[in-house]
Amino acid sequence: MEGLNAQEQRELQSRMEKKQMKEFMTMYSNMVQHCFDDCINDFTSKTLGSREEGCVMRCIDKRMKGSERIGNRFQEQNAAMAQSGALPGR
Amino acid sequence: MEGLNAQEQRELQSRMEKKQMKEFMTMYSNMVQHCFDDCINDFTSKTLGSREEGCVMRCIDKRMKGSERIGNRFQEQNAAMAQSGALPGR
Amino acid sequence: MEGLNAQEQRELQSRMEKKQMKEFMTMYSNMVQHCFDDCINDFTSKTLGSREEGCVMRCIDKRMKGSERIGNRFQEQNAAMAQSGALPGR
Amino acid sequence: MASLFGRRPQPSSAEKIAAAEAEIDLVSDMFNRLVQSCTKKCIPSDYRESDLNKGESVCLDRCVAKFFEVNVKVSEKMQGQAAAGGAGGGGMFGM
Amino acid sequence: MASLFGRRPQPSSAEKIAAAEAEIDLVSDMFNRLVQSCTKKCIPSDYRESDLNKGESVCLDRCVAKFFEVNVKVSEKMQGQAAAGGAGGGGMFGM
Amino acid sequence: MASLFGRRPQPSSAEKIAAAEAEIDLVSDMFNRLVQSCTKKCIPSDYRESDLNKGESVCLDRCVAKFFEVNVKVSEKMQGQAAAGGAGGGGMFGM
Repeated sequence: MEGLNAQEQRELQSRMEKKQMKEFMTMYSNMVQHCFDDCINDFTSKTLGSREEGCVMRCIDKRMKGSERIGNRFQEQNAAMAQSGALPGR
Repeated sequence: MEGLNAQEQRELQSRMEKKQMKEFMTMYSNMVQHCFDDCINDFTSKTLGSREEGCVMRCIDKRMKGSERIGNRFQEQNAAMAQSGALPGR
Repeated sequence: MEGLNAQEQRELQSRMEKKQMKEFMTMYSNMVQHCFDDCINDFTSKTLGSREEGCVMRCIDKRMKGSERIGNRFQEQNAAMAQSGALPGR
Repeated sequence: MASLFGRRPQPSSAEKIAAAEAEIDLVSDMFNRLVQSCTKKCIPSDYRESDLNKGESVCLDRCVAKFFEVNVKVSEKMQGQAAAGGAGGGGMFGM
Repeated sequence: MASLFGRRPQPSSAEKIAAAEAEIDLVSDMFNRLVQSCTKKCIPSDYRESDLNKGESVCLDRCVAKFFEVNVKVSEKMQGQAAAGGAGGGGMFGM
Repeated sequence: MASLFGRRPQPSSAEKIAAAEAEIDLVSDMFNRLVQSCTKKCIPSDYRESDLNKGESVCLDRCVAKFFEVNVKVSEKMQGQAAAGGAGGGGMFGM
Protein backbone atom coordinates (compact mmCIF):
# COMPACT_ATOMS: atom_id res chain seq x y z
CA MET A 1 0.00 0.00 0.00
CA GLU A 2 3.07 2.21 0.31
CA GLY A 3 3.02 3.42 -3.31
CA LEU A 4 -0.39 5.14 -3.31
CA ASN A 5 -0.88 8.90 -3.44
CA ALA A 6 -3.54 10.76 -1.46
CA GLN A 7 -6.32 10.37 -3.99
CA GLU A 8 -5.59 6.70 -4.51
CA GLN A 9 -5.65 6.24 -0.76
CA ARG A 10 -9.10 7.85 -0.59
CA GLU A 11 -10.38 5.55 -3.32
CA LEU A 12 -8.93 2.53 -1.53
CA GLN A 13 -10.39 3.78 1.74
CA SER A 14 -13.85 3.93 0.22
CA ARG A 15 -13.52 0.39 -1.11
CA MET A 16 -12.28 -0.75 2.29
CA GLU A 17 -15.47 0.56 3.85
CA LYS A 18 -17.52 -1.51 1.45
CA LYS A 19 -15.41 -4.52 2.29
CA GLN A 20 -15.91 -3.91 6.01
CA MET A 21 -19.61 -3.90 5.51
CA LYS A 22 -19.40 -7.07 3.44
CA GLU A 23 -17.17 -8.67 6.07
CA PHE A 24 -19.72 -7.83 8.73
CA MET A 25 -22.50 -9.29 6.60
CA THR A 26 -20.57 -12.52 6.11
CA MET A 27 -19.94 -12.75 9.83
CA TYR A 28 -23.61 -12.17 10.50
CA SER A 29 -24.81 -14.78 8.00
CA ASN A 30 -22.27 -17.30 9.23
CA MET A 31 -23.52 -16.80 12.76
CA VAL A 32 -27.13 -17.43 11.75
CA GLN A 33 -26.27 -20.50 9.73
CA HIS A 34 -23.89 -22.11 12.21
CA CYS A 35 -26.07 -21.54 15.26
CA PHE A 36 -29.07 -22.80 13.35
CA ASP A 37 -27.22 -25.89 12.11
CA ASP A 38 -25.82 -26.72 15.55
CA CYS A 39 -28.86 -25.98 17.70
CA ILE A 40 -31.97 -26.79 15.68
CA ASN A 41 -32.72 -30.41 14.98
CA ASP A 42 -36.34 -30.84 15.90
CA PHE A 43 -38.98 -30.12 13.29
CA THR A 44 -42.08 -31.35 15.08
CA SER A 45 -42.90 -27.73 15.85
CA LYS A 46 -42.50 -24.49 13.92
CA THR A 47 -41.36 -22.33 16.82
CA LEU A 48 -38.13 -22.53 18.81
CA GLY A 49 -38.31 -24.53 22.03
CA SER A 50 -36.72 -23.03 25.15
CA ARG A 51 -33.87 -25.51 24.95
CA GLU A 52 -33.18 -24.54 21.34
CA GLU A 53 -33.43 -20.86 22.17
CA GLY A 54 -30.93 -21.20 25.02
CA CYS A 55 -28.56 -23.05 22.74
CA VAL A 56 -28.83 -20.33 20.09
CA MET A 57 -28.15 -17.54 22.61
CA ARG A 58 -25.08 -19.28 24.02
CA CYS A 59 -23.94 -20.11 20.50
CA ILE A 60 -24.01 -16.45 19.47
CA ASP A 61 -22.19 -15.36 22.62
CA LYS A 62 -19.57 -18.03 22.44
CA ARG A 63 -18.89 -17.63 18.75
CA MET A 64 -18.55 -13.87 19.05
CA LYS A 65 -16.05 -14.30 21.88
CA GLY A 66 -14.28 -16.92 19.83
CA SER A 67 -13.94 -14.72 16.74
CA GLU A 68 -12.81 -11.83 18.88
CA ARG A 69 -10.07 -13.95 20.42
CA ILE A 70 -9.05 -15.37 17.05
CA GLY A 71 -9.06 -11.82 15.63
CA ASN A 72 -6.64 -10.65 18.31
CA ARG A 73 -4.25 -13.56 17.78
CA PHE A 74 -4.57 -13.08 14.01
CA GLN A 75 -3.51 -9.46 14.22
CA GLU A 76 -0.53 -10.30 16.42
CA GLN A 77 0.61 -13.07 14.10
CA ASN A 78 -0.02 -10.97 11.03
CA ALA A 79 2.04 -8.10 12.42
CA ALA A 80 4.84 -10.55 13.27
CA MET A 81 4.66 -12.06 9.81
CA ALA A 82 4.68 -8.71 8.00
CA GLN A 83 8.47 -8.74 8.35
CA SER A 84 8.97 -12.33 7.21
CA GLY A 85 7.76 -11.97 3.60
CA ALA A 86 5.21 -14.78 3.37
CA LEU A 87 2.11 -14.24 1.27
CA PRO A 88 -0.78 -12.96 3.37
CA GLY A 89 -0.18 -9.79 5.35
CA ARG A 90 2.60 -9.34 2.77
CA MET B 1 -34.78 1.58 -1.64
CA GLU B 2 -37.30 4.33 -1.05
CA GLY B 3 -34.81 7.19 -1.53
CA LEU B 4 -33.76 6.49 -5.13
CA ASN B 5 -34.76 8.64 -8.12
CA ALA B 6 -35.65 7.24 -11.52
CA GLN B 7 -32.12 7.08 -12.88
CA GLU B 8 -30.78 5.47 -9.71
CA GLN B 9 -33.59 2.94 -9.92
CA ARG B 10 -32.58 2.06 -13.49
CA GLU B 11 -28.97 1.60 -12.43
CA LEU B 12 -30.05 -0.60 -9.53
CA GLN B 13 -32.38 -2.50 -11.85
CA SER B 14 -29.52 -3.28 -14.21
CA ARG B 15 -27.38 -4.54 -11.32
CA MET B 16 -30.30 -6.62 -10.09
CA GLU B 17 -30.44 -8.36 -13.45
CA LYS B 18 -26.79 -9.28 -13.13
CA LYS B 19 -27.44 -10.58 -9.66
CA GLN B 20 -30.36 -12.65 -10.89
CA MET B 21 -28.13 -14.25 -13.45
CA LYS B 22 -25.48 -14.89 -10.82
CA GLU B 23 -28.11 -16.30 -8.46
CA PHE B 24 -29.26 -18.66 -11.18
CA MET B 25 -25.67 -19.73 -11.86
CA THR B 26 -25.10 -20.46 -8.18
CA MET B 27 -28.28 -22.49 -8.03
CA TYR B 28 -27.20 -24.40 -11.11
CA SER B 29 -23.70 -25.15 -9.80
CA ASN B 30 -25.03 -26.15 -6.40
CA MET B 31 -27.39 -28.58 -8.09
CA VAL B 32 -24.59 -30.21 -10.07
CA GLN B 33 -22.31 -30.47 -7.06
CA HIS B 34 -24.89 -31.73 -4.57
CA CYS B 35 -26.45 -34.31 -6.87
CA PHE B 36 -22.99 -35.48 -7.87
CA ASP B 37 -21.82 -35.72 -4.27
CA ASP B 38 -24.94 -37.55 -3.11
CA CYS B 39 -25.42 -39.94 -6.04
CA ILE B 40 -21.99 -40.82 -7.43
CA ASN B 41 -19.77 -43.04 -5.33
CA ASP B 42 -18.55 -45.70 -7.70
CA PHE B 43 -15.42 -45.04 -9.72
CA THR B 44 -14.88 -48.45 -11.26
CA SER B 45 -16.39 -47.07 -14.47
CA LYS B 46 -16.20 -43.72 -16.22
CA THR B 47 -19.83 -43.52 -17.28
CA LEU B 48 -22.95 -43.20 -15.12
CA GLY B 49 -24.69 -46.44 -14.25
CA SER B 50 -28.49 -46.57 -14.57
CA ARG B 51 -28.87 -46.54 -10.80
CA GLU B 52 -26.69 -43.42 -10.55
CA GLU B 53 -28.52 -41.76 -13.39
CA GLY B 54 -31.89 -42.40 -11.74
CA CYS B 55 -30.60 -40.97 -8.49
CA VAL B 56 -29.34 -37.84 -10.27
CA MET B 57 -32.66 -37.27 -12.06
CA ARG B 58 -34.68 -37.63 -8.85
CA CYS B 59 -32.15 -35.46 -7.02
CA ILE B 60 -32.61 -32.61 -9.51
CA ASP B 61 -36.39 -32.88 -9.37
CA LYS B 62 -36.61 -33.09 -5.63
CA ARG B 63 -34.14 -30.29 -4.99
CA MET B 64 -35.91 -27.97 -7.41
CA LYS B 65 -39.21 -28.64 -5.71
CA GLY B 66 -37.52 -28.15 -2.36
CA SER B 67 -36.02 -24.75 -3.27
CA GLU B 68 -39.30 -23.67 -4.77
CA ARG B 69 -41.14 -24.49 -1.56
CA ILE B 70 -38.46 -22.85 0.57
CA GLY B 71 -38.59 -19.81 -1.72
CA ASN B 72 -42.33 -19.46 -1.20
CA ARG B 73 -42.06 -19.72 2.57
CA PHE B 74 -39.09 -17.33 2.51
CA GLN B 75 -41.07 -14.67 0.70
CA GLU B 76 -43.97 -14.98 3.10
CA GLN B 77 -41.74 -14.73 6.15
CA ASN B 78 -39.73 -11.93 4.61
CA ALA B 79 -42.87 -9.93 3.86
CA ALA B 80 -44.05 -10.50 7.43
CA MET B 81 -40.67 -9.47 8.81
CA ALA B 82 -40.44 -6.31 6.69
CA GLN B 83 -42.59 -4.57 9.32
CA SER B 84 -40.67 -5.85 12.33
CA GLY B 85 -37.33 -4.11 11.68
CA ALA B 86 -34.89 -7.02 11.93
CA LEU B 87 -31.87 -7.06 9.67
CA PRO B 88 -32.58 -8.98 6.46
CA GLY B 89 -35.54 -7.93 4.41
CA ARG B 90 -35.00 -4.63 6.21
CA MET C 1 -16.83 -14.39 -27.01
CA GLU C 2 -16.99 -14.32 -30.79
CA GLY C 3 -18.90 -11.02 -31.01
CA LEU C 4 -16.34 -8.72 -29.32
CA ASN C 5 -14.28 -6.10 -31.15
CA ALA C 6 -10.62 -5.37 -30.37
CA GLN C 7 -11.26 -2.88 -27.60
CA GLU C 8 -13.86 -5.06 -25.95
CA GLN C 9 -11.41 -7.94 -26.11
CA ARG C 10 -8.78 -5.83 -24.33
CA GLU C 11 -11.25 -4.93 -21.60
CA LEU C 12 -12.24 -8.57 -21.21
CA GLN C 13 -8.56 -9.55 -21.20
CA SER C 14 -7.85 -7.18 -18.34
CA ARG C 15 -10.75 -8.58 -16.34
CA MET C 16 -9.54 -12.09 -17.10
CA GLU C 17 -6.20 -11.25 -15.54
CA LYS C 18 -7.93 -10.15 -12.37
CA LYS C 19 -9.90 -13.35 -12.37
CA GLN C 20 -6.75 -15.39 -12.82
CA MET C 21 -5.26 -13.72 -9.81
CA LYS C 22 -8.42 -14.34 -7.83
CA GLU C 23 -8.49 -17.96 -8.99
CA PHE C 24 -4.93 -18.39 -7.80
CA MET C 25 -5.80 -16.82 -4.45
CA THR C 26 -8.74 -19.18 -4.00
CA MET C 27 -6.56 -22.15 -4.84
CA TYR C 28 -3.98 -20.95 -2.35
CA SER C 29 -6.48 -20.41 0.47
CA ASN C 30 -8.15 -23.73 -0.21
CA MET C 31 -4.80 -25.44 0.05
CA VAL C 32 -4.04 -23.84 3.41
CA GLN C 33 -7.44 -24.65 4.82
CA HIS C 34 -7.71 -28.22 3.58
CA CYS C 35 -4.20 -29.22 4.57
CA PHE C 36 -4.70 -27.60 7.95
CA ASP C 37 -8.05 -29.31 8.48
CA ASP C 38 -6.77 -32.72 7.43
CA CYS C 39 -3.36 -32.69 9.12
CA ILE C 40 -3.66 -30.67 12.34
CA ASN C 41 -5.62 -32.18 15.17
CA ASP C 42 -3.40 -31.80 18.20
CA PHE C 43 -3.58 -28.58 20.18
CA THR C 44 -1.41 -29.50 23.14
CA SER C 45 1.39 -27.50 21.53
CA LYS C 46 1.50 -24.28 19.54
CA THR C 47 4.06 -25.38 16.97
CA LEU C 48 3.76 -28.06 14.29
CA GLY C 49 5.09 -31.48 15.23
CA SER C 50 7.27 -33.30 12.69
CA ARG C 51 4.46 -35.71 11.92
CA GLU C 52 2.07 -32.82 11.24
CA GLU C 53 4.65 -31.03 9.15
CA GLY C 54 5.24 -34.12 7.02
CA CYS C 55 1.51 -34.52 6.51
CA VAL C 56 1.19 -30.87 5.43
CA MET C 57 4.05 -31.15 2.93
CA ARG C 58 2.64 -34.30 1.35
CA CYS C 59 -0.83 -32.76 1.38
CA ILE C 60 0.36 -29.74 -0.62
CA ASP C 61 2.22 -31.91 -3.12
CA LYS C 62 -0.56 -34.39 -3.60
CA ARG C 63 -3.29 -31.78 -3.89
CA MET C 64 -1.32 -29.80 -6.45
CA LYS C 65 -0.79 -32.90 -8.53
CA GLY C 66 -4.45 -33.74 -8.12
CA SER C 67 -5.67 -30.33 -9.31
CA GLU C 68 -3.25 -30.44 -12.20
CA ARG C 69 -4.60 -33.80 -13.31
CA ILE C 70 -8.19 -32.68 -12.85
CA GLY C 71 -7.38 -29.48 -14.77
CA ASN C 72 -6.09 -31.50 -17.72
CA ARG C 73 -9.13 -33.77 -17.82
CA PHE C 74 -11.38 -30.73 -17.38
CA GLN C 75 -9.92 -29.02 -20.42
CA GLU C 76 -10.26 -32.14 -22.54
CA GLN C 77 -13.89 -32.65 -21.52
CA ASN C 78 -14.66 -28.98 -21.88
CA ALA C 79 -13.24 -28.91 -25.39
CA ALA C 80 -15.28 -31.99 -26.26
CA MET C 81 -18.41 -30.43 -24.79
CA ALA C 82 -17.96 -27.12 -26.57
CA GLN C 83 -19.60 -28.70 -29.62
CA SER C 84 -22.47 -30.29 -27.75
CA GLY C 85 -24.22 -27.13 -26.52
CA ALA C 86 -24.61 -27.83 -22.80
CA LEU C 87 -24.30 -24.96 -20.38
CA PRO C 88 -20.73 -24.60 -19.06
CA GLY C 89 -18.00 -24.28 -21.62
CA ARG C 90 -20.88 -22.97 -23.73
CA MET D 1 -25.37 0.01 9.15
CA ALA D 2 -23.84 2.88 7.25
CA SER D 3 -25.97 5.16 9.36
CA LEU D 4 -24.03 4.03 12.45
CA PHE D 5 -21.16 6.21 11.31
CA GLY D 6 -23.47 9.12 10.58
CA ARG D 7 -20.80 11.09 8.80
CA ARG D 8 -22.31 12.29 5.60
CA PRO D 9 -25.11 14.83 5.37
CA GLN D 10 -26.47 13.65 1.97
CA PRO D 11 -25.66 10.23 0.54
CA SER D 12 -24.70 10.35 -3.14
CA SER D 13 -26.41 8.27 -5.81
CA ALA D 14 -23.55 5.81 -5.79
CA GLU D 15 -23.83 5.43 -2.03
CA LYS D 16 -27.57 4.90 -2.08
CA ILE D 17 -27.26 2.30 -4.80
CA ALA D 18 -24.44 0.59 -2.93
CA ALA D 19 -26.56 0.43 0.23
CA ALA D 20 -29.56 -0.99 -1.64
CA GLU D 21 -27.28 -3.49 -3.31
CA ALA D 22 -25.71 -4.54 -0.02
CA GLU D 23 -29.16 -5.18 1.37
CA ILE D 24 -30.11 -7.34 -1.60
CA ASP D 25 -26.83 -9.24 -1.31
CA LEU D 26 -27.50 -10.01 2.34
CA VAL D 27 -31.02 -11.29 1.63
CA SER D 28 -29.73 -13.35 -1.28
CA ASP D 29 -26.91 -14.84 0.79
CA MET D 30 -29.35 -15.67 3.58
CA PHE D 31 -31.66 -17.38 1.14
CA ASN D 32 -28.86 -19.54 -0.22
CA ARG D 33 -27.82 -20.56 3.27
CA LEU D 34 -31.41 -21.30 4.20
CA VAL D 35 -31.82 -23.59 1.18
CA GLN D 36 -28.58 -25.34 2.09
CA SER D 37 -29.43 -25.85 5.77
CA CYS D 38 -33.07 -26.86 5.38
CA THR D 39 -32.42 -29.17 2.43
CA LYS D 40 -29.78 -30.93 4.50
CA LYS D 41 -32.04 -31.23 7.53
CA CYS D 42 -35.24 -32.25 5.74
CA ILE D 43 -34.40 -34.12 2.54
CA PRO D 44 -32.61 -37.48 2.85
CA SER D 45 -29.78 -37.76 0.36
CA ASP D 46 -30.85 -41.07 -1.16
CA TYR D 47 -33.57 -39.47 -3.31
CA ARG D 48 -35.95 -42.41 -3.52
CA GLU D 49 -38.71 -40.39 -5.13
CA SER D 50 -38.83 -37.30 -7.33
CA ASP D 51 -41.54 -35.65 -5.28
CA LEU D 52 -41.37 -34.12 -1.86
CA ASN D 53 -43.42 -36.31 0.43
CA LYS D 54 -45.69 -34.97 3.16
CA GLY D 55 -43.10 -35.28 5.91
CA GLU D 56 -40.40 -33.51 3.91
CA SER D 57 -42.75 -30.70 2.94
CA VAL D 58 -43.86 -30.04 6.50
CA CYS D 59 -40.27 -30.25 7.69
CA LEU D 60 -39.21 -27.60 5.14
CA ASP D 61 -42.00 -25.24 6.20
CA ARG D 62 -41.08 -25.49 9.87
CA CYS D 63 -37.40 -25.29 9.06
CA VAL D 64 -37.87 -21.96 7.28
CA ALA D 65 -39.88 -20.59 10.20
CA LYS D 66 -37.21 -21.62 12.71
CA PHE D 67 -34.41 -20.27 10.55
CA PHE D 68 -36.12 -16.88 10.58
CA GLU D 69 -36.50 -17.04 14.35
CA VAL D 70 -32.78 -17.74 14.72
CA ASN D 71 -32.08 -14.85 12.37
CA VAL D 72 -34.13 -12.50 14.55
CA LYS D 73 -32.26 -13.67 17.67
CA VAL D 74 -28.89 -13.01 16.03
CA SER D 75 -30.06 -9.63 14.76
CA GLU D 76 -31.32 -8.54 18.19
CA LYS D 77 -28.27 -9.79 20.00
CA MET D 78 -25.82 -8.11 17.67
CA GLN D 79 -27.71 -4.82 17.74
CA GLY D 80 -27.71 -5.04 21.51
CA GLN D 81 -23.97 -5.59 21.58
CA ALA D 82 -23.34 -2.77 19.11
CA ALA D 83 -25.42 -0.41 21.24
CA ALA D 84 -23.61 -1.53 24.41
CA GLY D 85 -20.31 -0.28 23.00
CA GLY D 86 -19.58 -2.98 20.48
CA ALA D 87 -17.12 -5.06 22.49
CA GLY D 88 -17.62 -8.45 20.83
CA GLY D 89 -17.48 -9.39 17.23
CA GLY D 90 -13.78 -9.25 16.62
CA GLY D 91 -13.10 -9.62 12.96
CA MET D 92 -10.13 -8.46 10.99
CA PHE D 93 -11.05 -4.85 10.79
CA GLY D 94 -11.85 -4.66 14.49
CA MET D 95 -15.54 -4.13 13.86
CA MET E 1 -29.59 -16.73 -20.68
CA ALA E 2 -30.02 -13.02 -21.27
CA SER E 3 -31.28 -13.96 -24.70
CA LEU E 4 -34.26 -15.66 -23.09
CA PHE E 5 -35.73 -12.25 -22.45
CA GLY E 6 -34.97 -11.12 -25.98
CA ARG E 7 -35.48 -7.48 -25.23
CA ARG E 8 -32.59 -5.64 -26.76
CA PRO E 9 -31.90 -5.44 -30.51
CA GLN E 10 -28.13 -4.82 -30.16
CA PRO E 11 -26.21 -5.63 -27.00
CA SER E 12 -23.82 -2.85 -25.94
CA SER E 13 -20.11 -3.42 -25.32
CA ALA E 14 -20.69 -3.51 -21.60
CA GLU E 15 -23.40 -6.13 -22.02
CA LYS E 16 -21.32 -8.32 -24.28
CA ILE E 17 -18.39 -8.16 -21.88
CA ALA E 18 -20.68 -8.91 -18.95
CA ALA E 19 -22.06 -11.97 -20.74
CA ALA E 20 -18.59 -13.26 -21.61
CA GLU E 21 -17.53 -12.66 -18.03
CA ALA E 22 -20.55 -14.47 -16.62
CA GLU E 23 -19.71 -17.45 -18.79
CA ILE E 24 -16.12 -17.50 -17.55
CA ASP E 25 -17.29 -17.19 -13.96
CA LEU E 26 -19.58 -20.18 -14.35
CA VAL E 27 -16.84 -22.36 -15.83
CA SER E 28 -14.43 -21.24 -13.13
CA ASP E 29 -16.92 -21.95 -10.35
CA MET E 30 -17.64 -25.38 -11.83
CA PHE E 31 -13.96 -26.17 -11.95
CA ASN E 32 -13.50 -25.27 -8.31
CA ARG E 33 -16.40 -27.45 -7.30
CA LEU E 34 -15.10 -30.29 -9.44
CA VAL E 35 -11.71 -30.12 -7.74
CA GLN E 36 -13.38 -30.10 -4.36
CA SER E 37 -15.71 -33.03 -5.04
CA CYS E 38 -13.24 -35.27 -6.86
CA THR E 39 -10.41 -34.62 -4.41
CA LYS E 40 -12.73 -35.60 -1.59
CA LYS E 41 -13.92 -38.75 -3.35
CA CYS E 42 -10.54 -39.95 -4.67
CA ILE E 43 -7.75 -38.77 -2.37
CA PRO E 44 -7.70 -40.14 1.20
CA SER E 45 -7.02 -37.39 3.71
CA ASP E 46 -4.11 -39.10 5.47
CA TYR E 47 -1.63 -38.18 2.72
CA ARG E 48 0.74 -41.09 3.12
CA GLU E 49 2.70 -40.30 -0.02
CA SER E 50 3.40 -37.13 -1.99
CA ASP E 51 2.53 -38.70 -5.32
CA LEU E 52 -0.81 -39.71 -6.72
CA ASN E 53 -0.83 -43.47 -6.91
CA LYS E 54 -2.34 -45.41 -9.80
CA GLY E 55 -5.71 -45.94 -8.11
CA GLU E 56 -6.08 -42.29 -7.18
CA SER E 57 -5.16 -41.14 -10.68
CA VAL E 58 -7.66 -43.42 -12.38
CA CYS E 59 -10.31 -42.43 -9.84
CA LEU E 60 -9.75 -38.74 -10.63
CA ASP E 61 -10.06 -39.33 -14.38
CA ARG E 62 -13.33 -41.19 -14.02
CA CYS E 63 -14.58 -38.71 -11.46
CA VAL E 64 -14.12 -35.82 -13.90
CA ALA E 65 -15.93 -37.75 -16.63
CA LYS E 66 -18.87 -38.53 -14.35
CA PHE E 67 -19.03 -34.97 -13.06
CA PHE E 68 -19.42 -33.76 -16.63
CA GLU E 69 -22.16 -36.30 -17.25
CA VAL E 70 -24.05 -35.05 -14.21
CA ASN E 71 -23.54 -31.51 -15.43
CA VAL E 72 -25.11 -32.40 -18.78
CA LYS E 73 -28.09 -34.03 -17.04
CA VAL E 74 -28.69 -30.92 -14.93
CA SER E 75 -28.32 -28.68 -17.95
CA GLU E 76 -30.78 -30.68 -20.03
CA LYS E 77 -33.29 -30.99 -17.24
CA MET E 78 -33.24 -27.30 -16.39
CA GLN E 79 -33.54 -26.27 -20.02
CA GLY E 80 -36.47 -28.66 -20.33
CA GLN E 81 -38.17 -27.13 -17.31
CA ALA E 82 -37.52 -23.58 -18.53
CA ALA E 83 -39.01 -24.48 -21.93
CA ALA E 84 -42.02 -26.12 -20.26
CA GLY E 85 -42.96 -22.82 -18.65
CA GLY E 86 -40.37 -22.61 -15.95
CA ALA E 87 -42.40 -23.84 -13.00
CA GLY E 88 -39.64 -25.19 -10.77
CA GLY E 89 -36.51 -23.55 -9.56
CA GLY E 90 -37.94 -21.22 -6.98
CA GLY E 91 -35.22 -18.92 -5.77
CA MET E 92 -35.58 -15.50 -4.30
CA PHE E 93 -36.22 -13.69 -7.47
CA GLY E 94 -38.82 -16.18 -8.56
CA MET E 95 -36.70 -17.40 -11.45
CA MET F 1 1.97 -11.81 -8.77
CA ALA F 2 1.34 -9.29 -11.50
CA SER F 3 5.00 -8.40 -11.23
CA LEU F 4 5.87 -11.90 -12.42
CA PHE F 5 4.89 -10.82 -15.90
CA GLY F 6 6.89 -7.62 -15.61
CA ARG F 7 5.22 -6.02 -18.56
CA ARG F 8 4.33 -2.54 -17.48
CA PRO F 9 6.90 0.15 -16.63
CA GLN F 10 4.60 2.15 -14.31
CA PRO F 11 1.46 0.69 -12.77
CA SER F 12 -1.54 3.00 -13.12
CA SER F 13 -3.64 4.15 -10.15
CA ALA F 14 -6.28 1.60 -10.98
CA GLU F 15 -3.67 -1.14 -11.04
CA LYS F 16 -2.13 -0.13 -7.76
CA ILE F 17 -5.51 0.03 -6.10
CA ALA F 18 -6.47 -3.34 -7.57
CA ALA F 19 -3.28 -4.88 -6.20
CA ALA F 20 -3.84 -3.41 -2.73
CA GLU F 21 -7.42 -4.62 -2.85
CA ALA F 22 -6.43 -8.12 -3.90
CA GLU F 23 -4.07 -8.26 -0.96
CA ILE F 24 -6.79 -7.19 1.46
CA ASP F 25 -9.18 -9.73 -0.05
CA LEU F 26 -6.67 -12.52 0.48
CA VAL F 27 -6.09 -11.59 4.11
CA SER F 28 -9.81 -11.28 4.68
CA ASP F 29 -10.53 -14.65 3.08
CA MET F 30 -7.79 -16.25 5.16
CA PHE F 31 -9.23 -14.80 8.31
CA ASN F 32 -12.68 -16.18 7.55
CA ARG F 33 -11.25 -19.61 6.90
CA LEU F 34 -9.19 -19.44 10.08
CA VAL F 35 -12.28 -18.61 12.13
CA GLN F 36 -14.15 -21.47 10.51
CA SER F 37 -11.40 -24.06 11.02
CA CYS F 38 -10.39 -23.11 14.55
CA THR F 39 -13.96 -22.73 15.78
CA LYS F 40 -14.71 -26.20 14.48
CA LYS F 41 -11.61 -27.70 16.07
CA CYS F 42 -11.79 -25.95 19.44
CA ILE F 43 -15.42 -25.16 20.30
CA PRO F 44 -17.80 -28.08 20.85
CA SER F 45 -21.10 -27.53 19.09
CA ASP F 46 -23.34 -28.15 22.09
CA TYR F 47 -22.69 -24.67 23.55
CA ARG F 48 -23.15 -25.52 27.22
CA GLU F 49 -21.89 -22.15 28.41
CA SER F 50 -21.80 -18.66 26.94
CA ASP F 51 -18.17 -18.10 27.86
CA LEU F 52 -15.06 -19.60 26.37
CA ASN F 53 -13.56 -21.84 29.02
CA LYS F 54 -9.84 -22.10 29.68
CA GLY F 55 -9.33 -25.15 27.46
CA GLU F 56 -11.18 -23.63 24.53
CA SER F 57 -9.26 -20.36 24.82
CA VAL F 58 -5.88 -22.04 24.86
CA CYS F 59 -6.92 -24.29 22.00
CA LEU F 60 -7.90 -21.24 19.90
CA ASP F 61 -4.55 -19.52 20.57
CA ARG F 62 -2.57 -22.57 19.53
CA CYS F 63 -4.85 -23.19 16.58
CA VAL F 64 -4.17 -19.72 15.20
CA ALA F 65 -0.43 -20.20 15.61
CA LYS F 66 -0.51 -23.54 13.79
CA PHE F 67 -2.72 -22.18 11.04
CA PHE F 68 -0.13 -19.49 10.36
CA GLU F 69 2.63 -22.11 10.29
CA VAL F 70 0.70 -24.11 7.70
CA ASN F 71 0.15 -20.92 5.74
CA VAL F 72 3.91 -20.27 5.68
CA LYS F 73 4.58 -23.84 4.49
CA VAL F 74 2.10 -23.47 1.65
CA SER F 75 3.52 -20.08 0.72
CA GLU F 76 7.13 -21.34 0.65
CA LYS F 77 6.24 -24.48 -1.26
CA MET F 78 4.23 -22.68 -3.90
CA GLN F 79 6.88 -20.01 -4.37
CA GLY F 80 9.44 -22.79 -4.73
CA GLN F 81 7.35 -24.51 -7.38
CA ALA F 82 6.74 -21.26 -9.24
CA ALA F 83 10.49 -20.53 -9.23
CA ALA F 84 11.25 -24.09 -10.41
CA GLY F 85 9.27 -23.46 -13.58
CA GLY F 86 5.75 -23.67 -12.25
CA ALA F 87 4.91 -27.24 -13.21
CA GLY F 88 2.22 -27.99 -10.62
CA GLY F 89 -0.87 -26.07 -9.74
CA GLY F 90 -3.05 -26.88 -12.69
CA GLY F 91 -6.17 -24.81 -12.53
CA MET F 92 -8.42 -23.79 -15.37
CA PHE F 93 -6.25 -21.11 -16.76
CA GLY F 94 -3.19 -23.31 -16.71
CA MET F 95 -1.47 -21.26 -14.04
